[in-house]
Amino acid sequence: MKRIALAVAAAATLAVGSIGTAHAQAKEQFFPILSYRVGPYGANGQSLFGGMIDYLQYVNMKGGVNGVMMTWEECETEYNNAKGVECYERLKGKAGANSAPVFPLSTGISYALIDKSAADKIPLAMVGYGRTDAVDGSVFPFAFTMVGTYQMQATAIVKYLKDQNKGSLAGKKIAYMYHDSAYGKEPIVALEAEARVNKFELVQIPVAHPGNEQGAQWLKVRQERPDYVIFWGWGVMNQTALKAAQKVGFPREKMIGSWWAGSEEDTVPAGDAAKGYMSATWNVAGKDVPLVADIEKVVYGAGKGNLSDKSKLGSILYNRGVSYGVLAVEAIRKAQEKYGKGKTMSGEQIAWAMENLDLNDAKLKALGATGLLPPIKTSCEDHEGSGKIKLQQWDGTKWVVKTDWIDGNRQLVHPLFKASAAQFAKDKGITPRDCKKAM
Amino acid sequence: MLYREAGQFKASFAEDMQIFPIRQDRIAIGLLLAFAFFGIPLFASEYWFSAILIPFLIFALAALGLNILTGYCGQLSLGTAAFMAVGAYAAYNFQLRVEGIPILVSFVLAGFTAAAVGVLFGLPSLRIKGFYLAVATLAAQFFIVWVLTKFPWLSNNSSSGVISAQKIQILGFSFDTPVSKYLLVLGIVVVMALAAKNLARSGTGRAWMAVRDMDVAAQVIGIPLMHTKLTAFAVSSFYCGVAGALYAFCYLGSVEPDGFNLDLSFRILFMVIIGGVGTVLGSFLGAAFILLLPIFLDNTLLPTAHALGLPFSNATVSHIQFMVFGALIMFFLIVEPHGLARLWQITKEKLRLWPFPH
Amino acid sequence: MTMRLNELQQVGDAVAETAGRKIGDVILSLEHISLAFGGVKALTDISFDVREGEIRAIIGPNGAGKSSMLNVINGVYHPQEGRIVFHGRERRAMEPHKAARQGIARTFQNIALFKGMSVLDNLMTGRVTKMHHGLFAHMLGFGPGRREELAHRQKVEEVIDFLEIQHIRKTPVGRLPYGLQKRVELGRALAAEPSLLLLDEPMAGMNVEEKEDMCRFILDVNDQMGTTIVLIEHDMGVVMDISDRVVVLDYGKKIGDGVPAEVKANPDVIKAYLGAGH
Amino acid sequence: MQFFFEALIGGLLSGVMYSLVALGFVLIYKASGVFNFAQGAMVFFAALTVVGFVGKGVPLPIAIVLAFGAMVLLGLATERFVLRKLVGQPPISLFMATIGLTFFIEGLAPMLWGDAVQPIELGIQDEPIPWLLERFDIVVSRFDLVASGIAAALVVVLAIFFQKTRIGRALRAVADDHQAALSIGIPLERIWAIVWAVAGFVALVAGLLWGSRNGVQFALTFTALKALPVLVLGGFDSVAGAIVGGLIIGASEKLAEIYLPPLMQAGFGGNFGGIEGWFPYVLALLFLLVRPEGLFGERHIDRV
Repeated sequence: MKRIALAVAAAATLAVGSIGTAHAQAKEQFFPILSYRVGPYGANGQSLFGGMIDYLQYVNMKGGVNGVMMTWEECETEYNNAKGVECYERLKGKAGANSAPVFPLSTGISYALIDKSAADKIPLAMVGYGRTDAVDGSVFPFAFTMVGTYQMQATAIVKYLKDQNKGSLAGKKIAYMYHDSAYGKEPIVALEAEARVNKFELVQIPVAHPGNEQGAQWLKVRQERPDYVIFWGWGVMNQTALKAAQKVGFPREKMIGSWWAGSEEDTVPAGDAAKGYMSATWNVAGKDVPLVADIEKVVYGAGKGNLSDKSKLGSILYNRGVSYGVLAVEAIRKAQEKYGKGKTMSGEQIAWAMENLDLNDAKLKALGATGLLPPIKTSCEDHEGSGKIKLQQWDGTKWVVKTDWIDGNRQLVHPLFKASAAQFAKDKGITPRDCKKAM
Repeated sequence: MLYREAGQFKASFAEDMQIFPIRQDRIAIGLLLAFAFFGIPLFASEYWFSAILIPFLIFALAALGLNILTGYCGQLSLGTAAFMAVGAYAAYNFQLRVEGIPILVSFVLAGFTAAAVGVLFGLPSLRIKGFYLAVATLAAQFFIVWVLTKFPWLSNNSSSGVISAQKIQILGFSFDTPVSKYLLVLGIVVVMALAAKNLARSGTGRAWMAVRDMDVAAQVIGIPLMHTKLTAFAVSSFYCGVAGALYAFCYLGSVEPDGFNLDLSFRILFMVIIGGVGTVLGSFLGAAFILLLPIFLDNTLLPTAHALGLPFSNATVSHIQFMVFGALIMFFLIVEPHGLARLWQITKEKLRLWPFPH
Repeated sequence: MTMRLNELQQVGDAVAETAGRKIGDVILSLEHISLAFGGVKALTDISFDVREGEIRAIIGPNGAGKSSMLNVINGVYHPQEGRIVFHGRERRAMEPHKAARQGIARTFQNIALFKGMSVLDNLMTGRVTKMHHGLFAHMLGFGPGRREELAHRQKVEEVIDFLEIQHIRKTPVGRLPYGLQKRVELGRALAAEPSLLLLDEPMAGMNVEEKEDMCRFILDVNDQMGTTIVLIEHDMGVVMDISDRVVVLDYGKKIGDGVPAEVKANPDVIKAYLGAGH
Repeated sequence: MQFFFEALIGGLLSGVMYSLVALGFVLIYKASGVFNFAQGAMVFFAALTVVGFVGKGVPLPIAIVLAFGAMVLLGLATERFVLRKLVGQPPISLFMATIGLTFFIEGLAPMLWGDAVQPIELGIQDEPIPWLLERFDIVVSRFDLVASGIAAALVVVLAIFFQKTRIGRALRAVADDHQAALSIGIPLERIWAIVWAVAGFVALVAGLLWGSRNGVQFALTFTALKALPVLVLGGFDSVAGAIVGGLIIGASEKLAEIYLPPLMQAGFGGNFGGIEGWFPYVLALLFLLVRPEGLFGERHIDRV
């Protein structure tokens, strides 16, 4: 038995030793994919990464980006920060200098990778999560909080509620129920500011991780009797909340979730309790998005699909995964336009492209991605590039889009980012870039 | 024939009581240290430093901390990660709030802060034992993480509750490359491991082990239970606290309270069980094993499965990882409760006799 | 360092000089001790004393309360009533480790060695009441903490020599046969250089040869070191041979006290033993 | 006041759900002295197996029977390959072994049945009972009531099983003294196998109820963490303790979550919600200091 142990140890050393060698070859763009497919959030990961990888496969089957093929390798993080860092370091070694953007897909891992990715000059794409003050590109040249931040999302939801109430929320009571972590805490500043401006009362109700028991929180809702509940849940917390809302008889129509609390994974397990529940999103569900339909035809038609459970195709999170793929590939395409078509791009070149991305409606339409992403135009000052959401409602069987794009409150939110980024720069001794000189 | 203690006669008790009584061991340790300090930096890649060596040393330190409490003193704790969190946040706040405080002093103070908290949560150990105590340490795990989440002052009012560790500078030299961070961590860990080894073979260590093996008898021969258990809690938490500070400053760079969750506590417990309960060496072996096993499985299972044409996905690999971890824990508890360290010792004993087995 | 060793040597010599069978004054007296566990009475109104330098035996049938008596003496159990006077100081409730510091050492009926540690470490643990350096001195691995350790090693080696267990010094006690474990346990108690030694059935489960060895050690300890011994033993022959005075307990009550001959002739004692099937 | 009662009732009812999980721990502890940390993972495994079979087109009742079979197999395997080999080891080793078992099951279950979050429909709506709502403005969920009913029935069945059947009496004998039980000819191994099967059944019931409440998913394993303070409070070896402990924990944590944060806010400022995560543990800890053996547990005196 001792021999076995020694043999295992020796083999482990060999196996570990073999990695860390440069992998990128000509005409290939390597995606380090930090995925989570097991553990408490594994179900969400299956759809998200399925969508992202299917899109990369789709691009390859269509001839790549000007002939450059997308390659990728997954590393399971289990949504754990330390494992995320190990995965990043491991895959970074394989990517060499030619890494496609890294999507850390967890706020915790994002934070842990901010410094590292900047040092490695690998763009960090935190799309719909992550360190929100990275919107300020002068301090965070390699971190991209793209499409939307939690603060913008929260203010957009407030705007929607305001519109529902003929333009005034004065005297209303809004409960903010949130996962008690960085994810749930970020929007508080923005919501508090909105409450002051719009004169509504904000009641904060934190839910301790993992959130599989919310009796007390919903009793509190019953006690406070708010007009609306803005809901920032994740994983099991979402289904539990829907069931608990039903239990205390809170109307689901007045409960609005964040974009991480609005997928089939959240509503289906809650059964009837989910009917009428609203949530924010930046991508629609369904296979009627031309691109998704085409992926099903091309990729799954050839038996190269990534999903083990094909019924997830066209789900909210699957389509969101596709939108990640679109963002990354379009950044690579943009970089090639500037630095040479048909070449493998470096992390730095892709970072430039991500900072100068311009995906307008026409472009999205050409890609067949209408509805998958809001129009995005990024710059050095604004890595977010959009900050728009749509609201959708669960009709008992599927998500139905209820609104057009709603803008977040940029005037309110972006100065907060600026201040926070400046503080970060001061703490870390970073001299911010001059965005006027950055192209 | 090389590993032979024959002919090494001990002329005094002092010689018999050295930290490594066998000459070959002393040489081996010396060589290993020299290699770690001078050899590894010459050829290891960044991946090795950032993803393997630094976390290995930090986890080994935390495992050592837990081993002092659980392995030496027999008090099972499931709250290791929380004490690491105390260390991480304490070091951050000392750096932030005390003007010009040297980083190493911050680390030491972080250790003391963790020790104080450890003693507080160790108080119940005076009345309760075994898994009752284990459940009690879960109180520490959940309560401490909650406090760190709820008092914004502790994370300098950061809106997300995440703290970003300050830069490390010692005597004007910046530790910002992986190699330099590795050397810093290595230095601290070596010093603390030697101190732990010294403790283990001194009166303090004997008192811990006496309490572990039979607490009533220990008391009867004059070992004060309260003092001994609380010392174990303090020293253990000190080690975990420093490990937590290093975890934040030299490994992840930024941490949030949720990162120090029960899973991390379990991981460290597994390192102790697999490495060897009640040995300093075991903490290192266990940390290496727990850290390398998933990487090893990642790198071997998928290619093997593909070669055999099995429908393996990454998820399957992770599921298998869970199962292998679980199975190994049970395996070690059944077959070799003293873990890898004991296997190593058996190997050494065999080596002493080699090539004449009898 | 050398000086310290010399000092120790001198102490040892002094002990040897005062040795010799000389029974002194009362050093321990127990007065009206009663002990109960949640309504069940273990000891009822027991009084007796122990004189310096004597071997005092406690006998009685199973369940008579003998071990409880020892546990009361060294503070493991706290009697509800009665007083204990040791070396002129009265106490009622005391933590066992403080009793140890006053010079009371003991062995247990079911061996209570530290199984995970070597013989040497078990004996070194016995020195705990005599060692004064703390955590920080221990951490260093050199300096005063280490010097203290060496001095005490010297003392422990004397005990090892005395008990003739040199060959098993580094063996983990869990691997030793029963008889040797008993001997090591005696060694651990001796290492504390106690003024009062409590032995709970030191010869239980031993064969004749081992018993003889153990008797010899007990007598030597008493004789050469002048240690006062309180002893529980089932083997009547041994008890009558080696003890100076005997206390007899039955159902938690004292039924006899005196020199062996007296006790043997005590009708209550005879009844208790015959009744218990002996 | 009406609100206080509502909170209290809500707390007591969710406490019943904790008791259900705690019951599994107690059974195994009583009969074998093993503190089975894997009970939460067993809940997960049981529920996932049910939905797994349902997903393959098996009708729910049959799926439940099949899942019960799987739980028995799992229990037997655990007993045969793990616990039997650890007989005589210190209890803490056995405890750590069950932590290993937890990880094993957490890998095995999704590997067999997939990671997806899935609903179980038992056909009981988790909605307020209209009559109570209209009459007293008190929200009491129908589902919670049914769940408590099931839990109560389960306890009664277990009590009868323990008191009246031959196997039950043998079980109690084993719990009292392993050696003695062996010496009068009770086959320990068979008894343990039965206990694991019964604990598996309890896990299955808990899994069905929790699963239909929150969806069947990995987070079901966390139910174990809710059950631990219940055990500490009630005593590891008392069925009654598991029930009463569950009720106390359930009610007190809800009341604490509602009434404590405003007080703390007044004291320190800031937002102090989310104390539910640790409150049961701290409560249990404080309780331990006063009564280390739990409410109904047996007191052990150290013998020297």
